[in-house]
Order: sequence, then structure tokens, then C-alpha cells
Amino acid sequence: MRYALLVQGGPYSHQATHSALRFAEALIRRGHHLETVFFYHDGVYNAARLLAPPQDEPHLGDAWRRLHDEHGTRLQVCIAAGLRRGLLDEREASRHGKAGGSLEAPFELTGLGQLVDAGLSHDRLITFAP
Amino acid sequence: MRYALLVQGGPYSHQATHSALRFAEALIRRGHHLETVFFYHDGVYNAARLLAPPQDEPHLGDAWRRLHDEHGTRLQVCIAAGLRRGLLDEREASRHGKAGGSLEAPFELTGLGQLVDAGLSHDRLITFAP
Amino acid sequence: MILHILNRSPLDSRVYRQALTAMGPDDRLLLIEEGVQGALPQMVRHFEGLDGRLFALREDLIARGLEGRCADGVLVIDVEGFVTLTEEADKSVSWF
Amino acid sequence: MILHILNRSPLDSRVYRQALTAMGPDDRLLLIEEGVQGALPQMVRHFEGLDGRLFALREDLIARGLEGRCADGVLVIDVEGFVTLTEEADKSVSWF
Amino acid sequence: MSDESNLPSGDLLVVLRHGPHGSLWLREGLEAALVAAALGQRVSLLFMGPGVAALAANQQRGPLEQKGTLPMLEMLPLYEVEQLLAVEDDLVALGLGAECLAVPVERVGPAAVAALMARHPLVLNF
Amino acid sequence: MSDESNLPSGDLLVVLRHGPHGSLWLREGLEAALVAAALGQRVSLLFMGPGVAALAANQQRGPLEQKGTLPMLEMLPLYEVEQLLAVEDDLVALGLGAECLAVPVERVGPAAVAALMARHPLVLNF
Repeated sequence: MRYALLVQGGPYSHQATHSALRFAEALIRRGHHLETVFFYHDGVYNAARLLAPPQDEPHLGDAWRRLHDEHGTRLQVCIAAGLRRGLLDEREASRHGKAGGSLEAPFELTGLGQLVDAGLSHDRLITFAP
Repeated sequence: MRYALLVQGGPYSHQATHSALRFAEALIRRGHHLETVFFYHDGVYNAARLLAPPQDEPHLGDAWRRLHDEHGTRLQVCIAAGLRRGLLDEREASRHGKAGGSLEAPFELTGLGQLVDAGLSHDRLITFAP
Repeated sequence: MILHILNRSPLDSRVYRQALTAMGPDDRLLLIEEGVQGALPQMVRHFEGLDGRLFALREDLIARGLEGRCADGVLVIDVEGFVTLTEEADKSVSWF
Repeated sequence: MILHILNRSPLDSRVYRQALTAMGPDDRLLLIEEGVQGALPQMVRHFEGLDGRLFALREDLIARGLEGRCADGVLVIDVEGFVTLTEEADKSVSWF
Repeated sequence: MSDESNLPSGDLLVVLRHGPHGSLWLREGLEAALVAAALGQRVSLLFMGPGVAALAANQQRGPLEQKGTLPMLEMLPLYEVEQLLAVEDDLVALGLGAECLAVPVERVGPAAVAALMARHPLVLNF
Repeated sequence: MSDESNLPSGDLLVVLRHGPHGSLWLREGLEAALVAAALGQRVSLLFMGPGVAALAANQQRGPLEQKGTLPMLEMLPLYEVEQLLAVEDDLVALGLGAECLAVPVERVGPAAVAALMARHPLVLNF
């Protein structure tokens, strides 16, 4: 089946991200496809370029990137939710007169329409929230 | 009296930041001194350099900077809580092999000892949490 | 005397019970943010026994369209009054 | 059939009541994260009437030292079982 | 109160469980509903728990003069989101009679909540 | 259970109300307690609500192999944090008898909570 995940909790602050990643690995092991992860509400903080957890903690940003690299999972970040929380790519940052972005590929800023689309076009949407 | 505020909620996500800023203005109007604001837990996100709220929303980062500029309030961000959430100043970013920081003065990364110190040495510590 | 500050609605949170457990006989409780829902006549029974010690923040009531609808006995204060409560208390404890 | 997913402990949250209200007669409820506290014998009364439809996530029980301590009738599943539940349900709804 | 046979069906049910001003849940939930409606989906809104407070009349600006979510509610009909439902018990708990509401809403009993979940292929909880 | 006259006083009371693994509240609360103790402050810890779950024996690594908070609890005596208290009612609610606890803790009745608040000039709630 084609799965989408909706992640609404920030990394580390709540288990939502850990739970979502664990679920992602399990559904792939069972032969499903994780096509889309949509980050909304505080979930957008998962895309922060500078996450620097202690060595004995999992690097949650790298874990998402690995899903993208190995399984082609799209990592979509709601642009409105990101802007008001300080998550901008290079282009949005310069549009707001700031140097450098706080979010990098493979995370991509996108509209909420992508969430609705994923929810209706994928076989399953599972939400992980704080 | 000498006040300290402890802010534990991220900007916009929860009212904690709005409530803290409203309380800060009121205590200053009443003739008290707001010496320290300590950002912990998701409160550290208040220090994000690139916050870009819509025009009709208050810019919470600027509101904190104004308190610093006009009243000398120290804006202290817990370094451990910040690192694991991607909030690093230029120096910490380069120590982690990354270019550019996500946090700028007058916000300063500092240890939890400063929270304990503020809590015990100021007359009042008021917590605003999500 | 301690000022306890609660920002959760009793409709979906049981944290108010933690705050009540922690209150001494002279302590005060201030409802802010979503917590002001607890000041409504239909909800105030959760805070029985706090006569004269239960406060709600006027600005948060106004923003929610709830001003003038608090139960009898709830003391409505504005943010300056909130500061005064923190002056009068030895310390404050926030419940969330 | 809908899979409902709850991640709050009944000890400090009333959100479990929202989930119960939303459940149809064949719907299932999976307790994860802090929600697994609800699977303990002292807490499971909050979920009366869900015989055979109340699940708890094994990995979250283990992490908390609670494995083997669930009430009779709670179906303990691992994360692969969680995926299976989502396959079997038409959709899922998360309560937080 | 409507009985179950009159309940709407649609593509998306957005459940709003948080009040105005206290957090972004309500605003971000309404944004999702508006975007889905703008894309031509049939959207129903269900207010439950503290979320029914979103419907109160006379809401004002927030602690730092934010405009709140009432203007978004008033925009819903323009996007053809006309199915607004709220759980009767929660309205009663907050003393929100019809005269206290900013927008018209269908009051539903607890049993209708499960029926609404079943009638929409996608449910988003905020 | 101790009666009130035996309760500790100190400089700082840290109240831990969230369980392990579910969020950072417990870890960040414990970090605050350890730092305060390292700075020479007398610290008392009170576990209440779901936070009493932090005391359970046999906790294991988290969903992505994180090590959890039990190692931090075991470090407390090294920092001379020896006043660990937990609300009896909440321990009972989670079925945590003495044989189920990872570290020794003083079980206190609800009335002790207010007394503890009064006996510490600074209270931090997590």
C-alpha cells in the first residue's frame, strides 16, 4: 500500500517523531511504500538544518534524510507553518531579506494542498502528534 | 522587584510566549525590573533568527529584542535544549561543522546554571509553558 | 502564600487536580489562557473550596468572548492584577 | 472500521473520552507512547466495553518497564502489528 | 439536534479540539480545511471538547493584538464549507447556547461523532 | 509514608509530572535538578501524576534506541540529590509497589505536596 505520514510534533520534544520513524521502518519492512511525510504544526522543526543532538541520541533529521535517499520518500514541510516558526529555505530567507536558510533539501517547503492530496490519494495517512 | 521569566513554549505554537510578553510589559509598567528571560524546553525556538510571521501577526522575536534594547533584559537560551532543537550560534555551528548560526545576539546560549541562579537570586520567577 | 497558575481547560485536562493537590490553605489559583474555561459557571465546580482565592485573567476572557460570563465568586483581574498577585505571593508555580 | 490511536495517559488527560466518543461499534483503539499507561489493570476501567478491540504497543510498554503488567483483555502488539492494524482499518484517527 | 441520517458526508472531516488564542491548533486546522475546500474537496468541520470555544461570539484580539480565528470562521461560507457541527455536550459544558455563537452550527449528540468519522474517507484531528 | 514533619526542605523543588520517553519534560527537568545540585543547591525531587512512571524498574531503551532517563536517576546520589518523593496515589494508580521501583523513593500523601511547595523557596514544574 501507499502510505503517508503526518508529523505534527517537534523533534526530541515529544515522542511523535520517534514513533513516526519507527512506524516508517516497520511499514517498509512489510513491503509497503512510504511515499510522503508531511510536516505540519511543530513537526516542521524536524527540517531544521542545524539539529545537533548529543552523540548518544539518534539524529532525527538524518533519519528522515535516509528515508528519502533509500526509499524516495518525499519530505514536505508546510510553508506557512514553517515561516512563522523560522524554517525557511535559502530562497524564502532572501525574500525576507535574510542571509542563509534554516532548511535544506531533501526537505521541501510546500503548501497545505499537498497534505490534502496525500491524505486523499494515498491508501493510508497516519498522524503522529505531540 | 527583580523579575525573571522562564519561557518553555515555542513561539506561535502556544500562547506561552504571548502571555510572557504581555506579563513582561505589565511588570515593567508597574515599575519592576525584568532582568532575565530564560528560554528552556521548546521556548528556545523563540530565539530563531529567521522567524517570519505574517504581517498581521506580532513578531515575537523582535518583541524580545525590544525588551533587551529598552530595558537591558538578558535573553538566555539553554544551550543543551537549543542544540538538540537546532538552535546554535555561529560559534557552535562551526564547532559542529556547519556554516552560519540559527540564533543571534541579543539572545545568548548559556547553561542551565543561569536558570537556577535567576530563580534563586531574583525576587520572582514566573513560568510560562505550553 | 503561593500563586498557582493554571493554563489548561478542565474539559480535556486533569492537570487542575495536580494544582489543587499542591495548594495550601492560603494559596491562590489564577486561571489563564485555555484555563479560563474553568471560570465558567458550568465548570467552576472543579474548583470548589477556593472562595476568594480563585482568579481568572480578564484579557484572556475577553479574547475568548467569555467576559461577563464567569461564575459568581471568581475574581476577574487584568494583567496588572496578575503582576500584583505575583508581588503578594512568596513565589509562583505554573501548571500546564 | 477505524483505527483510533491514543498517546495520552488517562492520569492527566481527558482526551481518551474524546476517542471513546468517536469510536463506532467495530472500531479499534491502540494505546501508544504515554497512552500505554491506560493498559495497566488500575487504569483500564477507563476503556470498558472495548473487549477484543483495545490494543497496546509492546515497544512502548517495554521502554517504560511495563511489559507483562497489562490488564487481562488488552491485546499487546508490536510495531509490525501496528502496521497490520492500519492495513485492516479503512483509516486511522489520532488523538493527542 | 440532527439525527444521524441527516449528517453530512464528504471528502474530509476536520476535527477542531482546541480553543482560540491558546495555541495554533485551531488556526492550523482551519487553514487545512480552507485549503482543502479551495481545492474543491467537500469539507465538514466538527468542533469538540475545548474546541467548541472557537464558535463563541464576541471574541476579541489576542494578548498581543493578534486577530484570532473568528475572521477565518466567517470566511468558511465563501469557500463553500457549510457543514459546521459541534458536540452538544461540550457546548453545554461551556454554556454556549445558540445566542452565544458567532456562526450558525449544527448541534450533534455524542453518537453522531462516530457516524461522522465513518462518513468521511479522511479525518484530520487538530 | 512520611508524615509532614519529616518532609525535606531545601533550596529547590523540582516537580516531575511526565513519564519517560514520551517527551523531553522529564529529561529536561532532571537536567535542571542535576545542574542545581552540582552548583551546591539542596534539591528535592517530587514525582507526581504520570511522572511517577519515571521510577519504574526494568525500563529499556526507547523507540530509536535512546537510553532513556533511568541512568540519570541512578546518578542522582552522586550529586547528593537524595530527597526523592513520589505521590502515593499516583504510584497506586500505575500499580507501582516498592518491588517495581528502580530507585528508593519516599511515598507521600497528597497533603505533603502542598507542604513541600511551602518548604522550598523555588519550585520548578516540569
